[in-house]
Amino acid sequence: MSGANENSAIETAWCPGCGNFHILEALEHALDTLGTDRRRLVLVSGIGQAAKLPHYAKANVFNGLHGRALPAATGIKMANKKLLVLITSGDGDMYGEGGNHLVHAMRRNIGVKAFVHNNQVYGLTKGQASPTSEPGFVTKVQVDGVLSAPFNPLALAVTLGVSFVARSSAVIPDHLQTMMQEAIRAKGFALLDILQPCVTFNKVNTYKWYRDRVKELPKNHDPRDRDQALAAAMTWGDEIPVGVIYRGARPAFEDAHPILSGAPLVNAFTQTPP
Amino acid sequence: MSGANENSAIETAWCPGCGNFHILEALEHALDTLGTDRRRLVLVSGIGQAAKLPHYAKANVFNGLHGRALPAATGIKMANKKLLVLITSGDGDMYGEGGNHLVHAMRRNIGVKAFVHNNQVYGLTKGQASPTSEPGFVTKVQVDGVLSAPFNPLALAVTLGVSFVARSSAVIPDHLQTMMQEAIRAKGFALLDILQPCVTFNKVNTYKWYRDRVKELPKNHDPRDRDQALAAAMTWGDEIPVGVIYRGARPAFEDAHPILSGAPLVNAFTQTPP
Amino acid sequence: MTTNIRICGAAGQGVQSFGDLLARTFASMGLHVFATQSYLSRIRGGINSYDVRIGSEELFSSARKTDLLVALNRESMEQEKANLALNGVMILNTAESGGNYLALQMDKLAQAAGGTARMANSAGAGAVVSVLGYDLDALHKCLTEEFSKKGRDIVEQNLDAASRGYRAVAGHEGLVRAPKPAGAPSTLYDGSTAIAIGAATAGVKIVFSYPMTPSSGVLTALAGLSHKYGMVVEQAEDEIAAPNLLCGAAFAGVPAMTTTSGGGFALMAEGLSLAGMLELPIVIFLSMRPGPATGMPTRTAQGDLAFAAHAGHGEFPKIILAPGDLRQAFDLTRHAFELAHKFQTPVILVADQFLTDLQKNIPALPDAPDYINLHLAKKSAPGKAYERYLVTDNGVSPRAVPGGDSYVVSASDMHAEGGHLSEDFNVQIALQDKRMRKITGILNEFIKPEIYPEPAGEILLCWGSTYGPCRAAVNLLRARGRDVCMVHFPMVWPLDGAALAPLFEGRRVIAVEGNGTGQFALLLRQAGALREFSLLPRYDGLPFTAEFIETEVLS
Amino acid sequence: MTTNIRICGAAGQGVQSFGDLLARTFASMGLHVFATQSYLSRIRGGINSYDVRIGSEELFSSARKTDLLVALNRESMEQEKANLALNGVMILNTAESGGNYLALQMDKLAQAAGGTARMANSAGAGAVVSVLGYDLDALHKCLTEEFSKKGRDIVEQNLDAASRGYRAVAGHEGLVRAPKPAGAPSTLYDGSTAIAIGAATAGVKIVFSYPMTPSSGVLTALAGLSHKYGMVVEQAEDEIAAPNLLCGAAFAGVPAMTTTSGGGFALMAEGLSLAGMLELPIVIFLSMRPGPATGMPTRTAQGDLAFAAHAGHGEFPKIILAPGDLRQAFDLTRHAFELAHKFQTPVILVADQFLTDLQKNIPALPDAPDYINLHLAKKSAPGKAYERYLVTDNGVSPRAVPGGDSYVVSASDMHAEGGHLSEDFNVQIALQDKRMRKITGILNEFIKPEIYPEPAGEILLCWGSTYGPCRAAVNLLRARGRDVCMVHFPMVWPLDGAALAPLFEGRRVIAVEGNGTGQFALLLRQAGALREFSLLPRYDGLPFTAEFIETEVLS
Ligand SMILES: Cc1ncc(C[n+]2csc(CCOP(=O)(O)OP(=O)(O)O)c2C)c(N)n1
Ligand SMILES: Cc1ncc(C[n+]2csc(CCOP(=O)(O)OP(=O)(O)O)c2C)c(N)n1
Ligand code: SF4
Ligand code: SF4
Ligand SMILES: [Mg+2]
Ligand SMILES: [Mg+2]
Repeated sequence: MSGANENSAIETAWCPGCGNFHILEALEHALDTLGTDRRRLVLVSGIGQAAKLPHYAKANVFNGLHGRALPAATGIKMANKKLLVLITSGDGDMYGEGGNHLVHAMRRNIGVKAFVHNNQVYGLTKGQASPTSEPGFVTKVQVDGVLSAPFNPLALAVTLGVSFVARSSAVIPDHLQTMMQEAIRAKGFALLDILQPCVTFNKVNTYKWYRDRVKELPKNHDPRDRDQALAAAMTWGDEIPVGVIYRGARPAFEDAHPILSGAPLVNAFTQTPP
Repeated sequence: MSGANENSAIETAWCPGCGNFHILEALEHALDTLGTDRRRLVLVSGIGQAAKLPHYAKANVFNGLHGRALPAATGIKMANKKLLVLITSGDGDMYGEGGNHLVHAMRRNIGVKAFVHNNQVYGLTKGQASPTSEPGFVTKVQVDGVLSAPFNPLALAVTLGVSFVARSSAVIPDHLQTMMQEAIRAKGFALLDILQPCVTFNKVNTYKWYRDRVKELPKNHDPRDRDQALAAAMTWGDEIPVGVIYRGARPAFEDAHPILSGAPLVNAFTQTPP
Repeated sequence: MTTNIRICGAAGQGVQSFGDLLARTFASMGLHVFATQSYLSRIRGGINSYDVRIGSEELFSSARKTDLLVALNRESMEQEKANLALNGVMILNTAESGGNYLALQMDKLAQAAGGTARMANSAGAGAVVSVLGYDLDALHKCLTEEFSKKGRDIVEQNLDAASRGYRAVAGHEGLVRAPKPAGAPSTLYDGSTAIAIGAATAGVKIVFSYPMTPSSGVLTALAGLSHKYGMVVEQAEDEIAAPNLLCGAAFAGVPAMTTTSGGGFALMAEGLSLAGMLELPIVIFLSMRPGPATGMPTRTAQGDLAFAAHAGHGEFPKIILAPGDLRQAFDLTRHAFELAHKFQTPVILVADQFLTDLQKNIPALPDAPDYINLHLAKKSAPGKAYERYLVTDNGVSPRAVPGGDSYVVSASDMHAEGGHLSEDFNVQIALQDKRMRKITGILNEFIKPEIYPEPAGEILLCWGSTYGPCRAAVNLLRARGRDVCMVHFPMVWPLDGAALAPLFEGRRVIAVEGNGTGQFALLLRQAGALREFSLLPRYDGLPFTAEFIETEVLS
Repeated sequence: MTTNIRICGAAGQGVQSFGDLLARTFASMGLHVFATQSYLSRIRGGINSYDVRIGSEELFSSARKTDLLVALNRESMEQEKANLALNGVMILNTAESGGNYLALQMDKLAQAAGGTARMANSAGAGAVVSVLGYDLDALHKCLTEEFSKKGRDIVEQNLDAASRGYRAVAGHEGLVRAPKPAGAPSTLYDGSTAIAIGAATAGVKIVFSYPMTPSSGVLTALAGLSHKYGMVVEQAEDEIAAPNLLCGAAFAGVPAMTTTSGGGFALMAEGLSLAGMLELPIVIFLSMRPGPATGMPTRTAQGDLAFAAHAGHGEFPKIILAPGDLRQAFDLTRHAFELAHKFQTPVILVADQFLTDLQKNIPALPDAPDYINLHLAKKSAPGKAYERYLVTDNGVSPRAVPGGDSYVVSASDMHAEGGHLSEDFNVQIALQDKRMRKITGILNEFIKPEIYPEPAGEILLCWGSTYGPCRAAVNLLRARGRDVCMVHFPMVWPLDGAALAPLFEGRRVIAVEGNGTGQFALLLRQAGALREFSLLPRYDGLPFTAEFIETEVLS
């Protein structure tokens, strides 16, 4: 493998016990199971603990700015739609700083897979609330606890008719791997919200907390039914449904677009990049 | 009225026949009906045709940057919660450039009233698509028509449990006035999406188009019922429901916040500003 | 000789299409055309105007005074008549004759021709060519071309309306002295189109912009060309997204650009720094208008240069090009992509409302695709791992794109040569030095300023769009015996102070700038190229004219 | 005399709380303390370190070498032992004795005291004071204070752990020479806290920030003080929101601030321009780290000054303050609010990781509320309409806030004196001139640079946080007979070139800057204050030290 960069040689900088390890492992298994050509895989992220993941996998890496994984991924996919463009980034990154991009990437339904490590906290910056933190969550900045309602990315995705909307968790790695595979197989935009324990800064949503609550969607859940999907997306409490919540019927941006639906744009310059 | 600035003397810069005139009129009526003390009213906007409205009303005016009406309004409300802080701005402003602020202002449920002139187009910049443009809408930039799904602000608001969520239109001015009054009376964040004909750049969603479609919500619609609300928010087609879609139960940010719930912050400096 | 025709009226009255029609007509006649617009930030009402200046030699500036004023409503006539030249003539769109103007009921004439009020422009244009002493042929030809797609009837009605306008001012033929056709090129461009063609032929395949006056002309022109050149032109959700999307596209091997104005550019500063760090070739087109904040959306300015030069946190190489005329707009747009790819760093192409809206007839721009060199790496040496950020002498590392043999790794955090995160202090120094070494290479390719007509004791120092007005002003001043020349910079960043200093040594420098502080002169001083200068500023939102500069220099 | 103690270990091992404890202990003894941190952008693992330098006189710089190294793991000892001073001593947290270090099983000692492994720091600190030849009293007092809220048991266990640590190194008392207590103030601050107290006492009531290292310390400190001072400390959804929210708060009459670092600041550039246009007093705290892009999140730099000085499109007055030490951090934070309100324009307060994390004992900062003057307008003259943007000689207009007698109208578009939209060219000139006239007033209040100890033939030119290291370096260099002084600028923008030029005339200037280009020196040159300078840069992410500067100057 001439000139290849063995990323997996890089030492991980996560805390022992962090949920991110399970996500990384599930991703590697999912990619291996699918037989993904790693040369055609681009892992995109912003900044955060989750966002370090691309450095630990075997893949091309675009590790951009905090909150801006989505536009970067969109640019990559537009430029070369033959690439598998997969985002692995944090809840702060994707739902906070990057919130507007999320809305509009989902409106486009561009064929990018977004795996959001939702630990309900800002890990890298040492424990402030994230957009999905539980109301009442106390931190050094939220000294009186979080007052705002948690953001519901899945419900938003359903209202926008996104191709693939699912939830899983680092505490159920096999399920997570399956969801990843499904997300990668789906056309169009895929949002996979991954509940992830942060053992250092989130003492509320622990492994146990998630394990006690995650529950697979019933067999008869119809991901093509928007109302059922919305109901599932809005369920959060003693039970948190995991699985494929919604499958929208809209075409992927790259298939619907009159220019993009032709040859990959990059072909105009190079048929076989080095 | 010493030192007052008679804003209404300013000449309007809208096209004859523009839906904005009806919105301005409805607003004036609503404020008069409520007996609003105009000295305590701040009209906030971003940039766009809609965003010029504050200059034509009798009020304090904060006409800020494109897309940034919400943070400015939030700052004003935080500083002096005794003020009635009311945003009148465009769909591009509030749902496009300002999308992230909308999500997070609604998460806070801060007591700001957002009246969005939704003409489904960028007026001031001469007719590009907005986040709510119909799929297929052709413009000089969207030469092949809009491919993205329209953003649904009302559904998002419902998923976030916002205090007041409603839709009306410039084509039904009386209804609009009532909705404005209700929005102003409600505590917490109010989102009022106002369907507005743009006679110059939107030849699809015309007066007639809206008139043919808007339909008051049934008497038995329960705005306290989240599922009903979501269903109403997601209805768009031959019939477009107007009325109070949702009334969330969350407290206003300024009431829930331990410091803000005390005296207005501005009182620390001046009891009676000049 | 030159003649200036000004069309004025309310927004929505068709000032722009009227002016366009005249500009095309005159160009097709072989007259030299220089057409500029002045409009308000509103869709209807107010007073807009459109100047079509024609001459027997190439023109470089608009004129202050109007030889022929065509007012579409009385209000605009009242405002504009103060600018009428001695012997100037006014045409007013009205039924009431009896003032010091020619009354012309344009919409009535159009209706009489069987057409709609929309054809009023054709009638008005007919009157204009008559008063200027031209015949109807060229106008008729232009109208035929313009409306041929709409069918024979529409064409005929327009031709008839033009003829009726022509006849309506019978007796006043040639009332306004006008230049003779002079073999000027018939191809008329505006700045926006020149830039769009430059980008499209250079190989840009992704355009991602949020609309913002006065940059939207380029965006619209690119959208119009998207099928011809196979470009994806997508509207951004906001300006923050734009440079990040461009970085993604460039990472994957496709030239991409965005278009914006000051406020939008401000939102791109972080992404600009990202392109510097990831060493990605992206091009930002910045069309300036007066700031701060929303400022004057439809006016012109050169007030964002200092910001652009220093925009983005941290230190990284960046190139700023600022074309002076339409051909340069085309050339430098292409060059922007060339330099961005050669040095793997962001390029900002700076223009303003004046240049993007400016219309001139120039020799046809080559519009066949002629892609720039992407400078992609050849296959990496066998056995040697590919390193995206290999430290090299000139600071430029071999750039591969994903999808090939090698993994491509890019990180916005400090990284080692392979692209992966590093927090090693020596790596930081090595990589920072590597990036900054590119500046030497860039300076080697610095585009020399144009000295016009020849070195002189006094220098009108200018950059970007003021080229034309300054050049014309130099002619005016030299005609008065002044020992003055123009020094115009089409490339304004980075600057090599030592190399440029001799240009100014012992000379009096007047910085002609569309801002209040002399931003470019200050950059030169910062670089050590210049010490003293006097400032000839303009920041009311209007473009410089040769006469304005002449007056200020002489005063 | 001075002694440098360095604690090192992996992130998550408690390096910071260990260092904190020592710093407080030494301060309470009346020793002069200068404590700095060096950490990685990760939560666990890697190698972090914490230097506590103590002296019998006030300290201004950290030391390169370590007299006493306490390593919490072997890996960090291996890395750090190269920095051990001659006669330096190492303590390693291990069971295995037998190297050239003192073995100390800190967690075992803590457990023996009946406590948890978390009390290991107390045991370690006990050993440290013993090796330095101090007694246990001060440490015991500090531990008692720290843990009193957690109950008697916890206090006792900590005291016991400390005693056990003390005894564990019996026989090595005083092995490392250490200064005698010297009556230094017992109040220890870090830069973040000094800034937070400055802001809170000045009257800031709204803090709106998105977390970003190394600015989050100030945010966290302000959150901790929010109840005491009645402040709303709210996390922003992004940095773009921040200046806009601040403008809203200021418009409504409440002092507000945000905290950020380079990347976040870049996202604020448009909002900064808004504050300039609306003439609103907002304060942005910018804590620098190395860029471009994400750069080195936990390291220090002075690389964003040129960007900050020119940030925002268009031209508007802006003030940049850059404190040099902890007291100045407090004072200039207050001053930032004063100037912002006096001149109704944005102020950027610039520091960096070095200064915000720096701990020193200084006389207690006055922490009672002492609100700055908001300079609000008195009632407007009867009968005369209030105009928010009245054109005045000094450019400052009477500022009223909504809720009173007058409507307050502010628009980001070009506006007339009343605040409403205007597209009149003369109004544009008048209002732009009015805004820019404020710069004269600001320059009248320019804070004179500090010359230390007295003018000399050679100048170490510095600004902001390099104050301490430069000052100490000057002492080292003068001790070697060098005719050198420090010129330190706590206010760096705007600059009056003519007024400052005499400072440098005929002197050799060495610009000591935490960036690679000499950004401040270039600003001075741009202003016309300075021509030639040589650059002593540092951009590896580490702070300057006196010794580093000394070596570079002499080399
Ligand atoms: C523009 C900008 N703002 C702020 C930061 C600082 N920052 C880095 S990561 C982060 C949040 C991380 O939270 P999340 O995305 O949830 O990732 P996690 O660490 O929890 O995996 C922040 C605020 C930054 N790097 N850039
Ligand atoms: C940062 C920034 N980007 C872009 C613009 C240009 N701009 C002004 S208004 C506008 C869109 C207006 O659309 P909308 O908000 O729907 O208002 P409308 O004119 O339709 O009422 C745009 C893109 C701007 N002023 N600032
Ligand atoms: S801080 Fe939390 S998210 Fe980050 S590595 Fe540690 S456990 Fe994981
Ligand atoms: S362009 Fe449209 S929205 Fe704007 S004033 Fe005209 S009709 Fe109204
Ligand atoms: Mg997180
Ligand atoms: Mg609109």
